[in-house]
Amino acid sequence: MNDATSDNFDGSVADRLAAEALIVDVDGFEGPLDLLLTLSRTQKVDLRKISVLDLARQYLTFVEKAKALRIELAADYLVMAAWLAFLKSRLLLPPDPTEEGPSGEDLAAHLAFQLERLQAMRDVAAKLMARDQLGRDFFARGITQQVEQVRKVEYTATLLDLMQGYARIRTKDEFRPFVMDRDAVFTMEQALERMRGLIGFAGTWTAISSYMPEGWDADPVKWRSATASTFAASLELAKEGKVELRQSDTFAPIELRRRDGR
Amino acid sequence: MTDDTEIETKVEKSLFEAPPMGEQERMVEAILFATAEAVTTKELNDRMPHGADAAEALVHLRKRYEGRGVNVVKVGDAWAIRTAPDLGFLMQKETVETRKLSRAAIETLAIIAYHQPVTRAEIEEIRGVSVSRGTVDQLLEMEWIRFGRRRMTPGRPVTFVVTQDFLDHFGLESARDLPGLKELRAAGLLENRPPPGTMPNMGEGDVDSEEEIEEGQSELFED
Amino acid sequence: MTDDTEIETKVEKSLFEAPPMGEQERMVEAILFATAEAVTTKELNDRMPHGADAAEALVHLRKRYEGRGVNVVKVGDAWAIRTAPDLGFLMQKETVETRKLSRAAIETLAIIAYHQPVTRAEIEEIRGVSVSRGTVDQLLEMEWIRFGRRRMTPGRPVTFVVTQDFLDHFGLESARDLPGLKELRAAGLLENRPPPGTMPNMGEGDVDSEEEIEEGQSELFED
Repeated sequence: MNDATSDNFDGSVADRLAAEALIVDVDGFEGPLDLLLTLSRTQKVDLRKISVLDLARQYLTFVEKAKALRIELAADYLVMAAWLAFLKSRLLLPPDPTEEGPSGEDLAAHLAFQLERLQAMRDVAAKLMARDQLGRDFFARGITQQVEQVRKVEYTATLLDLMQGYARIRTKDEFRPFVMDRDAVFTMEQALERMRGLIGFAGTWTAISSYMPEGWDADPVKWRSATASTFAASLELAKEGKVELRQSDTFAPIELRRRDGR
Repeated sequence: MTDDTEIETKVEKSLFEAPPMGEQERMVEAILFATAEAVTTKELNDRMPHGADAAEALVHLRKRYEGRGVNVVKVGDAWAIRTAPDLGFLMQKETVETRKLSRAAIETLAIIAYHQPVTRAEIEEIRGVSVSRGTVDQLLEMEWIRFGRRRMTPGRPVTFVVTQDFLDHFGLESARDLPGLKELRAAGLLENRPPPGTMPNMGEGDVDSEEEIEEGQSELFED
Repeated sequence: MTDDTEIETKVEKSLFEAPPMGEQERMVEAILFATAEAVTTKELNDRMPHGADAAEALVHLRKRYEGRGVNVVKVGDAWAIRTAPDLGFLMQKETVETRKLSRAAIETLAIIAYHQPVTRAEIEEIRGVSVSRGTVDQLLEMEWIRFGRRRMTPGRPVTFVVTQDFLDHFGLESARDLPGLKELRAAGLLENRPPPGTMPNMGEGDVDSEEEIEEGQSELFED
């Protein structure tokens, strides 16, 4: 890097040379901030004391040069150039009290902060990489031993299981699967069977209640079951196309008739 | 790295003075630790500074690891650090899975317990289905049953009896303590219905099995 | 089933007689020697007999290996045995050619380590360029960074933090031990300072993120 003092306002020859050297290597920069950081080094001062105004000038000179040399700069370099031109004008012109927004000094201070922070990150990154590293300076165990997963199945049975098992075998002839006792249930199968036998005579509309089994009306539980299954059986028969159903009104008796010839 | 010169001077110096034995021990320790396979004495010497004596360092190191969680052991003509044999259990993570014994296994086990010593053919007759080899193997493996004496009938079939482990597991002092059918019925484990006449053996069978248990027991205690 | 009582008595017994500390030290030694990865205290306790205190055993073990060829080192909340760094020159054979990290990757890694938890946008703000997907992917793949909690700001962006592997690789006990961390913090260079005036939301968002950093860091430092 060529010498460039911080007070060469018009951009000395050295400054220009430095800028040109940078341009040749423009692909080597990781964005405008990186370029600014490199440029700031030419000021040879602590980053905290950097002259942002000088830096802006250096950067703009750099961009001008690049344009003159017809080097295409990525958009973000140009955005930064525009912003720095703005910053430069803010820093040079006396502050306008009517103008809103941050002052030129605030913006410059933030830029200086960004540069300092980036530099700090680079320094610690270098420190980090200079540390002793695993697999390079210190080493892990060469012969490793994996923890074996041993899966053990333990079967259990209780005395009760055993006795029930034995009881089951010794009594299997008496054994019948558990079923609900169905004395009070008139199944749909029963209803269907009964109705199939009767519908042959149902030429005219008859209430389905007349198909209820005999002797089931005494017990209300039985009656309810018989009603449900008879109704379900009627629907089944209607689905099969054996009968027609009708009901004149809600809750009116449902009537049934044989469906002829079809 | 930049240490080249440093190493060089070290090497040169070491021609005259090998590192102290304590240092050599450290070196052998680090090499044995980090190398992926056992290392021969020659290889150790090659890797250590000139003038070092790996064999001697190994003697010290080996002593240092005596009785520790890992030991320096000789593997063929090479050396390695290995887990102490008594701590092998730390390298295993045992997961125990409890599973309910299958119905077939329980029934087979019950028949053996009530009728021991009993042959496979007899078990099949009582259960009314053939007994799979796997079921018997499983019970044998669990050490709940074992082979009893051979039956002195044609073919000399093997018999099965239950083991002490079985008794322990079910908290029984002897197989004799297993409740008989009558007690099962009284306990509500059997349907409280008189056995229908179709099962003429039932009453007898009860007696039979009692007898058999007697027999089995004595066998169980004999050996 | 019936073993419940047995297990209980076992557990109870071991509550009173954990293995002697010397034995516990051997166990920790064996476990740490067996693996290349760092092992957490919890995992050690899980693998050791009930009642054992890995943390105490580690104190003894660490002392025992001081100045030896291999050392007991702390990595986050885990422990590992590593060769002494001064003996690295013996290990050329063991050196694994590590993938060369690009400058972008190294910088990104450093930013994540020092600013964690940090969002991609914040990394880009610090570096002044967009972070390529490949860079982050590479670091994730190396398991040096992982996703942290989402930031509670609009868009709920993901954050990145460094991993235990990262600490292990660079021989750091905790992220607190990162070189120069204190100085950077004192200089205010780890603050998330918003560009002045640019975005009105920034201030708000910042308060949130400050909180999260605090939280995230304490998380990292505590365990």
